[in-house]
Amino acid sequence: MNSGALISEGVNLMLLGMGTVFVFLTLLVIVTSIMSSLVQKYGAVQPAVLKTPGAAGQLDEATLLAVISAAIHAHRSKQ
Amino acid sequence: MNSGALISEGVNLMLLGMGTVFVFLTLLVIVTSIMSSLVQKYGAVQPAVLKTPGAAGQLDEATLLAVISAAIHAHRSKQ
Amino acid sequence: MNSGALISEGVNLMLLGMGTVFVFLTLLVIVTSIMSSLVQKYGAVQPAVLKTPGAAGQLDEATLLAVISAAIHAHRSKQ
Amino acid sequence: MRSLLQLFRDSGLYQLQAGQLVMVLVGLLLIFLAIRKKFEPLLLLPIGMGAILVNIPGAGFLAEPVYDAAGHIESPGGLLFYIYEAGIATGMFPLVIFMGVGALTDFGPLLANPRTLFLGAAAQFGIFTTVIGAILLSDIGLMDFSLADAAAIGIIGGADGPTAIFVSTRLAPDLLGAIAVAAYSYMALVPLIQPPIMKALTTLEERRIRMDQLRPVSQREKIIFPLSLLVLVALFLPTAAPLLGMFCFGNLMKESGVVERLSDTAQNALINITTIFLGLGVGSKLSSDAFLNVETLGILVLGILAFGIGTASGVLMAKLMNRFSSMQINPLIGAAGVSAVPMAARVANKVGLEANSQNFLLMHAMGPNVAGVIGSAVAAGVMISYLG
Amino acid sequence: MRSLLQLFRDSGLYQLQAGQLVMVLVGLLLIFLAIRKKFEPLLLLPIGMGAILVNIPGAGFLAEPVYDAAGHIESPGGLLFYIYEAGIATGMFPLVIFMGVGALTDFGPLLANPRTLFLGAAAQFGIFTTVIGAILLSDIGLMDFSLADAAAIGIIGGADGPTAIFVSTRLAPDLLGAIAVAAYSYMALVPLIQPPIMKALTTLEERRIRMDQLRPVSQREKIIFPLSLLVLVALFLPTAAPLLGMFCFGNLMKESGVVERLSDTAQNALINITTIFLGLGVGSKLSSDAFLNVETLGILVLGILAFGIGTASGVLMAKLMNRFSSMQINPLIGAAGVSAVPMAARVANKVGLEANSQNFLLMHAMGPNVAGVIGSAVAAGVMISYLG
Amino acid sequence: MRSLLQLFRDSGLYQLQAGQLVMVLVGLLLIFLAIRKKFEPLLLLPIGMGAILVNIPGAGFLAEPVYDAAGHIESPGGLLFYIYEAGIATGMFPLVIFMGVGALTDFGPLLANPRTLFLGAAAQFGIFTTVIGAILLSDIGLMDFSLADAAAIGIIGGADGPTAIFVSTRLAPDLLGAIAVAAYSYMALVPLIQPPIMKALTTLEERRIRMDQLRPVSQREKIIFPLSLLVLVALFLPTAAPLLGMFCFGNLMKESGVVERLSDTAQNALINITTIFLGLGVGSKLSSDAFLNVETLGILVLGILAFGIGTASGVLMAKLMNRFSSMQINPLIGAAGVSAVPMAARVANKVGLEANSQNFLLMHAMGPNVAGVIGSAVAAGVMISYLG
Ligand code: NA
Ligand code: NA
Ligand code: NA
Repeated sequence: MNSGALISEGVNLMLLGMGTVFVFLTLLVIVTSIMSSLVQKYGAVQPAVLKTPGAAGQLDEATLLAVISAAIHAHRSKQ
Repeated sequence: MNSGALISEGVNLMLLGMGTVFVFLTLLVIVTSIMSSLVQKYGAVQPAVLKTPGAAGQLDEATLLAVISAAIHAHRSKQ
Repeated sequence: MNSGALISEGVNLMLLGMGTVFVFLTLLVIVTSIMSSLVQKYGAVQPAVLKTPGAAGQLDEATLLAVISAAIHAHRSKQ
Repeated sequence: MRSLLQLFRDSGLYQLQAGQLVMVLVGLLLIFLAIRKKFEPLLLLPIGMGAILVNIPGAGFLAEPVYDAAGHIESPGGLLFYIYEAGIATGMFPLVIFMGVGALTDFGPLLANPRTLFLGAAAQFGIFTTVIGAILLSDIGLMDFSLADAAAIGIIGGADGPTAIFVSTRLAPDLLGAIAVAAYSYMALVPLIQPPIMKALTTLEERRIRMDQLRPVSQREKIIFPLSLLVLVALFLPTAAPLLGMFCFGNLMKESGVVERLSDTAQNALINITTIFLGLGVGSKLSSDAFLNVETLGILVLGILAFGIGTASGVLMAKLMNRFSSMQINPLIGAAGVSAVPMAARVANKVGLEANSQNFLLMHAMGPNVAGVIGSAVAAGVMISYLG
Repeated sequence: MRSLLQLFRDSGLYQLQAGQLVMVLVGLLLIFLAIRKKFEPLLLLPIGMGAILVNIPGAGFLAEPVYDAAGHIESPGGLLFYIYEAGIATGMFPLVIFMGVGALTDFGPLLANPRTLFLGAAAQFGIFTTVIGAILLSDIGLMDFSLADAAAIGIIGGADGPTAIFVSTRLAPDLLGAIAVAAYSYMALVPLIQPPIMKALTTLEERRIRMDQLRPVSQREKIIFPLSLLVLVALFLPTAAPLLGMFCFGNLMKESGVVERLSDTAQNALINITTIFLGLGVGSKLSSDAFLNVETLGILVLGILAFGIGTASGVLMAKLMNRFSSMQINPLIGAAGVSAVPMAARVANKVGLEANSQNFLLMHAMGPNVAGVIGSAVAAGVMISYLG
Repeated sequence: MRSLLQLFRDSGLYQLQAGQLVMVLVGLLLIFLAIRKKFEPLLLLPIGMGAILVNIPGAGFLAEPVYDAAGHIESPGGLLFYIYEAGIATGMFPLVIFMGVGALTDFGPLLANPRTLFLGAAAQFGIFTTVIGAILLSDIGLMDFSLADAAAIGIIGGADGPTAIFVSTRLAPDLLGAIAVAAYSYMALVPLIQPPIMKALTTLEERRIRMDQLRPVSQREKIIFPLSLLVLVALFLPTAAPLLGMFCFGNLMKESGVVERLSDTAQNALINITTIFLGLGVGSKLSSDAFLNVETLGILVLGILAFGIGTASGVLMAKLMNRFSSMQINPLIGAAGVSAVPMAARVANKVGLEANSQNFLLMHAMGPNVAGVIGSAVAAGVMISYLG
């Protein structure tokens, strides 16, 4: 392509690139801050969340099956 | 294939599979038991079996050549 | 090829091979000896050679660029 | 402008479909179970990550490489494409891992009490009943499994990851993802699945049975055993040779004591590297089309069935053997015959201690435990020979 | 006689061309810098060795294999051919190394002060100005760079080896050698390139700014962060998923704490093995035709420009942020936004100590430092999406 | 019924041929020698295992993969097929191992007394006389060796495993199995083969010769040496560059001291992983047709001849050098010139102590020992250049 076009392409790439970098990292700042505040707020209950392996396990097995069946249902209904 | 055939195939596979598993592991039980008893009986002579590296080595080199020549002869005569 | 030729080829290979091995290792003896004597002679100045990282670095960056430009110039002029 | 559009078209949001979103959530669930619940994290963490990566629209992790006429790469393939094709489709990774497992296995308890091999044999019953179950499910039209599919699903009952993955690559590659996830999830759930069955099938007296101290096993026996096993495989079940051959090789490296540096590498660097890539590669089979269908539910249900039946048949076999032998076996160790090394053996020990706080069954349970590994590899060999 | 001639014809002397001789010297120079000056020796030593080997006439390190009709190897290919084709052309090696880097990275400082991500973003400005620079150079006819070439050159400013190599394999394979050499050389020169710029753009008062102690970061935050980053990448920038996905995977293995053996292998055996072969493979691109041309000079000049601008924009961004926030940032840590982990952070700390011997900025600089890794991976994603 | 037949047809018994049975026994013998007699166990154990696996009828370890039209795997290949094709046919494994050997080698003793390089040169005489021997054997019609075969057989006299394997892959792939087995077996038998020859060719006085303490060698010499060697190879013998290049690279990583983590991995994880697969791959060449023929006997006989002549010429060279130099050399260290590192050096030391219990030759013998490695790599280069 002619040089003019090439340069404008370059400028294009720069605007697009720096724009994306800033938008993306800004998003990351927001998400991270929210995440951290949530963890710090509810982090205290963590011990409570921990269950006896047994109970925990049963729960998870249930969850596992439940989540996946739900997922499948949701998916099939979409089709 | 039609469902009936499929089921009978499955039963077939089950009989064959469990049969093989049991026959094979029974064989393994027998072989292992024999091996163990032999090792425990003749295990004592082990020290005696150990030779000075030199002697051992000469022996093995001989063995190595002997066995292989024998093998080759046996093999060639078969062809 | 007929056996005579094969044998002479073999002799050829032997002369060539042993010749190369000796010539090459002789060269290596010479190069190594020279290298060692040089290192032992100028090894003492080593500390002096070591510069402050900063200085050293600047020097190297310069060297790097210099050497490579020189190299390229030499190369292109050859073509 | 054009370029912004381009970027937006490349963006996940634009391309994302419900199925992929769901699979990303499934991947996150697996990672959650691996980290928080310690569900076989060595496998489920990489598998979950692979599931997420492969479902990122436009990331091209499964892209196939394009070559020009001269055979040079024009556009390179995706990471997971290379991992799957080179390591899993070829069967290399499961075999290398099996070698490492062999180098980590101690056959001592099995050699001290070879009869426990029968327990490892009985527990494979779960595999084959599950095959029938899978066939029936497709017979009543609920699902659609071929005989090969059914066999691959059954092997979940082997409670042995590499074996299940190896058989799946041979018999039912499309089900690989679901089968591997089921196998490892249920191996992690052994402490929940087995105890009720074990208790239901045994009396308190039986659970209290004491077993005599195991005899010490000489190193020479440990060296000769893998070789004997290998010869038997060579003579009678060559289709099981890849799995059991590598297993024996690994074990021989360990027991021979003359190649410590190789044995050590097989147990660490090599098995770890392979596990990372195996997990990612297995996860790459968790695409929405392959995983989000009713068959997956069937696999999950059949898998737990297989575990349960395997556990039961192991226990019942032990009780049967007690009928015909004076030397009593605590039936709890029969449950360890499903393998799931070493979790199942620990479970047997735990349940035993509940019945008698002085009765330590762990070492006794290790025998059927490793026997179960051999048993399911043999079953795998039969299936491959029958259907491969 | 014939044979002597044959041997002589095979000998290097007979075949050696000036270019190859020069490249052997360049290889020796890189090795010298690696050993004596500690210039990123982990990469420059293997790269230098690869450069020497590939330029030995008649050694055939890049020979392509010849296959017979049946597809069997008739004459095997060269070592570096296989390494390059299997590991670099496919992009495998940079991605595996990025996984290892992830397993070696601690996001704690970044999580304690997320705003430092903006510094990592600003520093990427060096990348894109360099792209313009490269285009101008070919515009005035001095050199001949396509837009893709320009982009690959710009990424040198990312100060991140694997990213630069990965982008080059995608956008400008022919420039890979020069770009990698420039990237690693300048990463080694960070202690020389950055301080003057940092001092020129800051007042003594600014360099003396004290930053408050970072808050402790919980393990749970460290576990959730890579997953959040991964989800964001999946949603908004899939073309960055290969790099950042593997990076997050490695970091998750480390922080999860449930797969120590995998994390340990990823940080040691695996990354070391890959580094050895990556270095050799990159060196194999240092053939005289590919390296001994004016473009290489351009790349070297543009590369240092990219580093400089990246440093400057990081510092200026920090000053800008101080305008709008009460919580002051020492602008020196902005320079760490170019990544070059951990060297750039050490430099910021060092320059800070010169201004105030009680002011330790190291931990504060680690935030923008790792942010820079993410930033340049994002920039790489944009370029691949725009030009790939 | 059909299925039972199927299983029986698949069974080893049904398919087993005498040749395969014999080879399984040969494999077991190699494993026995490796474990009980400590015959180079690092190689002979995996080789023996590979020999057993490849001779299991119906196990398909050498099966070639079948691809469908779209280029996807229809039926996967066998484990040993992939290992051999990817690692041995390409020459990758021997070269990677040679790099590791380089990282394990200390050139100090050689640098302290460079003249010992002549001993390493002389010992290669065994290689070339063996070539003549092989040719004569086929000349009298006893066997059928081409010139290339003869060369590959001769290299057994190099007493250097990776070199022998590398040359075989290039010149005589069909003989690879027998050559590798012979090379490693005789390296293990060095303590038996050498002493009688050494004593027969030396007087007690000569064996008692004391050599002066070696001078200390600076790290800088150790760093420059591999680079000098590499440059000489580049200039005069490029066909030896793959072997010696990787050897120098490994040694440079070790001596440079700036890449410990790479050097450590090259000496451990990487060389161990490669050794496991190299052994299996070499063993896969031990099929009955390839091994059970009179040529194998010839290779075994010629191999030991090569070792003997190499030992003798090393000793005689030392005596010759003593004629022309005041600085006396104990001729026993000449025997170490065949390499077989470090066994041959230990043997020289042992025989020396028998003659004079105060005369420690070990360090002096390490010089010719490593020189022998270089010598046989040079010889390999000549052969490949002459015949390749
Ligand atoms: Na099992
Ligand atoms: Na960066
Ligand atoms: Na040698």
